[in-house]
Amino acid sequence: MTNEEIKEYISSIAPAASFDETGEWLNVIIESTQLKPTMAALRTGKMQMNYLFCLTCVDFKTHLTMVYHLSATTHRQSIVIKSNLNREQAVIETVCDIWRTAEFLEREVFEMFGVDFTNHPDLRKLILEDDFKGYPLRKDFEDPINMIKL
Amino acid sequence: MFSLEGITTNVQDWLFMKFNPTLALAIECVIVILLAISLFAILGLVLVLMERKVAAHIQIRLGPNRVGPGGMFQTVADTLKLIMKEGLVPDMADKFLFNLAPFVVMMVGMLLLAPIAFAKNFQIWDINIGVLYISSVSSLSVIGILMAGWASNNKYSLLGAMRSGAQIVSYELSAGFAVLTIVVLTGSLQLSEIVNAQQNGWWIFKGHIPAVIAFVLYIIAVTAETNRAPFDLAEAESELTAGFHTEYSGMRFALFFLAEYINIFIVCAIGATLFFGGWMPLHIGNWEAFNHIMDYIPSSVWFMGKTFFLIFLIMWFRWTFPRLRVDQLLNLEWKYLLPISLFNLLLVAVIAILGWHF
Amino acid sequence: MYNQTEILKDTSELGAEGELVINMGPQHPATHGVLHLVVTLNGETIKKIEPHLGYIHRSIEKMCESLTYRQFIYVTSRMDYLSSHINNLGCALLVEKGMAIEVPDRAKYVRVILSELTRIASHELWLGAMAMDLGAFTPFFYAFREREMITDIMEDTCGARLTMNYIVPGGLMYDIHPDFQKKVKAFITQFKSKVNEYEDLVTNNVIFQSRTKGVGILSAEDAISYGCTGPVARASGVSCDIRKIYPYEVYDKVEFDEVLETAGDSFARYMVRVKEMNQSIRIIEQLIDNIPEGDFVGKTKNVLKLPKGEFYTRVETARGELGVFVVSEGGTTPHRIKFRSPGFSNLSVLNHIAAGSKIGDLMASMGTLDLVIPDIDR
Amino acid sequence: MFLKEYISEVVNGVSSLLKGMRKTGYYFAHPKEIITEQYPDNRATLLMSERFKGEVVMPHDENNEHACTGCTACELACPNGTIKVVTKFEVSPEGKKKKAIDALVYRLELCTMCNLCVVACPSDAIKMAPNFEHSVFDRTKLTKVLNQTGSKIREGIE
Repeated sequence: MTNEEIKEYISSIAPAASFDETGEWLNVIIESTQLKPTMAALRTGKMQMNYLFCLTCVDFKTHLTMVYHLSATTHRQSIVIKSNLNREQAVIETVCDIWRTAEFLEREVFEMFGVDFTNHPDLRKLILEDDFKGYPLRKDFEDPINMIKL
Repeated sequence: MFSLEGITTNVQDWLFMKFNPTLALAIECVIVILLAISLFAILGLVLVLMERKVAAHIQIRLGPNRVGPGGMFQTVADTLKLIMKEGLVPDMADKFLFNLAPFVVMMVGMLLLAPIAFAKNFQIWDINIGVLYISSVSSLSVIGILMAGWASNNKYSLLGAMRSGAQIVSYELSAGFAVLTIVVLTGSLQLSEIVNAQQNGWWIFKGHIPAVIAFVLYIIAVTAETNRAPFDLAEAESELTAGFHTEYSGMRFALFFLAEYINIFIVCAIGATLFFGGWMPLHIGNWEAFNHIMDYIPSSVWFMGKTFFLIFLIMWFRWTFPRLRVDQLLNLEWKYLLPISLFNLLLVAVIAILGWHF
Repeated sequence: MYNQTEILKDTSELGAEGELVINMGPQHPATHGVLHLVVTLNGETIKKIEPHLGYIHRSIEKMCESLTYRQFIYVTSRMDYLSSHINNLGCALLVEKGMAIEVPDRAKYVRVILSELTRIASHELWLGAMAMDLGAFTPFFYAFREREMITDIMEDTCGARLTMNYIVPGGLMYDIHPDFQKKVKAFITQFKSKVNEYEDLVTNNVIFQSRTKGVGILSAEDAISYGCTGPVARASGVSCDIRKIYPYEVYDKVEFDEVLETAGDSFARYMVRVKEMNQSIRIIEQLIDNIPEGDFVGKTKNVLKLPKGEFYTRVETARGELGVFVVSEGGTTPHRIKFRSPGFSNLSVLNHIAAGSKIGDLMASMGTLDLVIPDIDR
Repeated sequence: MFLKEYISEVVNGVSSLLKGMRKTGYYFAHPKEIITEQYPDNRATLLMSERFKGEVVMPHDENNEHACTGCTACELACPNGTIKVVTKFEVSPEGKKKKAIDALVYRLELCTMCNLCVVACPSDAIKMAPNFEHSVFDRTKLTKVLNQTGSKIREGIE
């Protein structure tokens, strides 16, 4: 499928989606509320994106961006889905019922960035201790004891 | 010629000459107990060193080589370390049972020493039901292990102990059947008679293929009974850290460790007695000259040589094979070893009745 | 201090009636590091496994945000320390891709040879450790004998045995050792003569086969859904070798087969790794005599600045697909860096494949997942 | 039929086990295959690769001169803050002021042996040495000053 076809296809599911083709792959930026239906359609629809190979979050100081790298083991075409979140109230729906690998990756993002995944079956801290305060991978995280500035 | 028989007779004669019979008997008891304990200690040191050396050479290593010449005193140093270590008792453990368990395991080992013929006429107690005695007493050791596992108040220990219980109880059967084949061939439960019956050839040669099968079954079953790899599920350090002795340290751990090696020694000694003629030298048919030369080697050397050969075999197993899973372990016993040993017993009975053995 | 009733109350909250909750790790002989598994048992049968991570989390992703593009490569050696060279390569590829740096052919060849040597070394260590998990101690030492030859080659050429840091953006840090080719050939001869030992001791052993066959079965759909890569996914029949799909360096010039098995059990994962070692030998044999003469490092600027944008590269480490995702704001340091580590995804499948089996099977399943804890924690 | 399968299963299993035992038995009986290196005893014959990255050293020649200009390239290249260059101004006989190093402080306990400082050095003043026996009883001993006392920069190095 060419990029144009993919654009058309995604626009038919999420009309508000915007596209960015400057990078290696097609980037799709969609509203956080529309993420779940788009993802479900990408997985089960004609794209058959069955392989979520990277799920992460980026802190742009003004907002957080969830980044999903999707690919398919059949046609090997990759696209990047992005969704901007509010820093203070980062809520997005989970995709771990679509791709099982998202369960652990979302738990990691949850503790490192403070993104709340609704409907996640087991949203607990995975790496940090349970009483850890703050979100270490955010840019404004400060830890005067353990962080050494050179 | 050096003979242990002469020494024991001399000692007994001297004691009975000097003291009244009761006192002499008491002194003999004390001597025997001291001998048994020192045998335990020496065997522990030697066998641990042997295990480490065998393991090292199989694994293209050198093994202990720093303490003493060739690492000879490594185990002595280890023992010293273990004695000096603090013996911790877990907070919530059942203290009485926790402390008792290693001694129960040791005690079983000591009891089993009694009927073993170490050399010609050198036996603590030539009981006429020797084989029965051995098989009944050896099954007691599972109580010590269960006790240790339960009293430690540790989940790993409990799992290990339960595994060990299932394992020892089931492998007792095929070990018993393997022993029975020899009893059928000999027609006696007395160990001295079993040895004497092998004067003109060991049972493993005289008993045709069934005796060989019985020997293989015996070795497999006793490897399992002594909780050695590939049947070391009770300890299984990659699964249960250390199994039933996870919580033990210091001297109590050393006792468990020692008991493991003593048990190996004992089962190998019994195996050597039953299948390889105990202290009996290697005699072949009517090669008179050859048999005469063999007679010059002291009987205790024969016995120890055979026993250590079997011990080496068991160590060789340990350092070659992966561990079985717990259900496969029971499968092996109930689906393979037990049917084969039953069939084998039948075969031996036929051979014995028809007198087909040499 | 706890008193008895308190402890009893605590355990009653942990599991239902008849359940036994044990902590495997952080210090446990089979978890190879500080992995902490909370295992819920019913007798010997596993009901649930919950991994608790983070005992050696060093926040490499955060650290890299304050390191320049030359410096951050060395930190990645500490992630998956058994394939550190391939981690370094992935990062260097990203910088080269972002800045369009030309890499000389000589560097490309040497990078591939070293990557494959690293892969063999990693699989050798895994083979020994996995046999040890199943209770066979001896193969560990035989495997280490061959691995030692590789670490010696690494020491000669890269100057370190484990955390090489031999790759710089644009090529190699310095030229290969004069004895490099000779030593690699000696290793290939030794490896070929000794590889049948593993067959006698491990592969054909009836106990090993019964311990691993049909244990920890992972279907192809689940492997993809859980994001499994590397030998774990290939044992389930999922073609996922980055070297074949997205060839980097000179992998498109060499002939080798992507090893695929269909059974998806522990034995298939074992076989994939053993066969992969032979394929790696095949790759090395094709390249070792043909290393072109020339520069070992291309021309680069003194200060590396990645243009604004997002970059993603992936390489095939010994454990699977390592993805490096960098968000650059145009400065000398990355704005955000994310390592998509293969071990993290492979670990997440553990509960799925081991639940319902025996404790002994957990060792077989976990052993064949080939977990390296620093790779998971990062 | 069942019996045939059963027997062949037993025979195959036992023969596979015996094959393994033959292999381990071979190694047991051949002590020549032992690969143990008895480390502290073989110090005299132990060959370390000349590239082995053990610690950073600064070579001095027979006149106690080194090649470090104090340009702090190594300090900038180091990812961990291992190296600290302390500079001073030397006054030459002609009265010209010249920048030179006072001390190149190297903290071994922070060093990860990544070799980036050596690569960054424009005058090849520092290099990696194949020493690996670094243990000391006091951690402060790991902080070293690489230039020797009274050393100065070699002529002709800018």
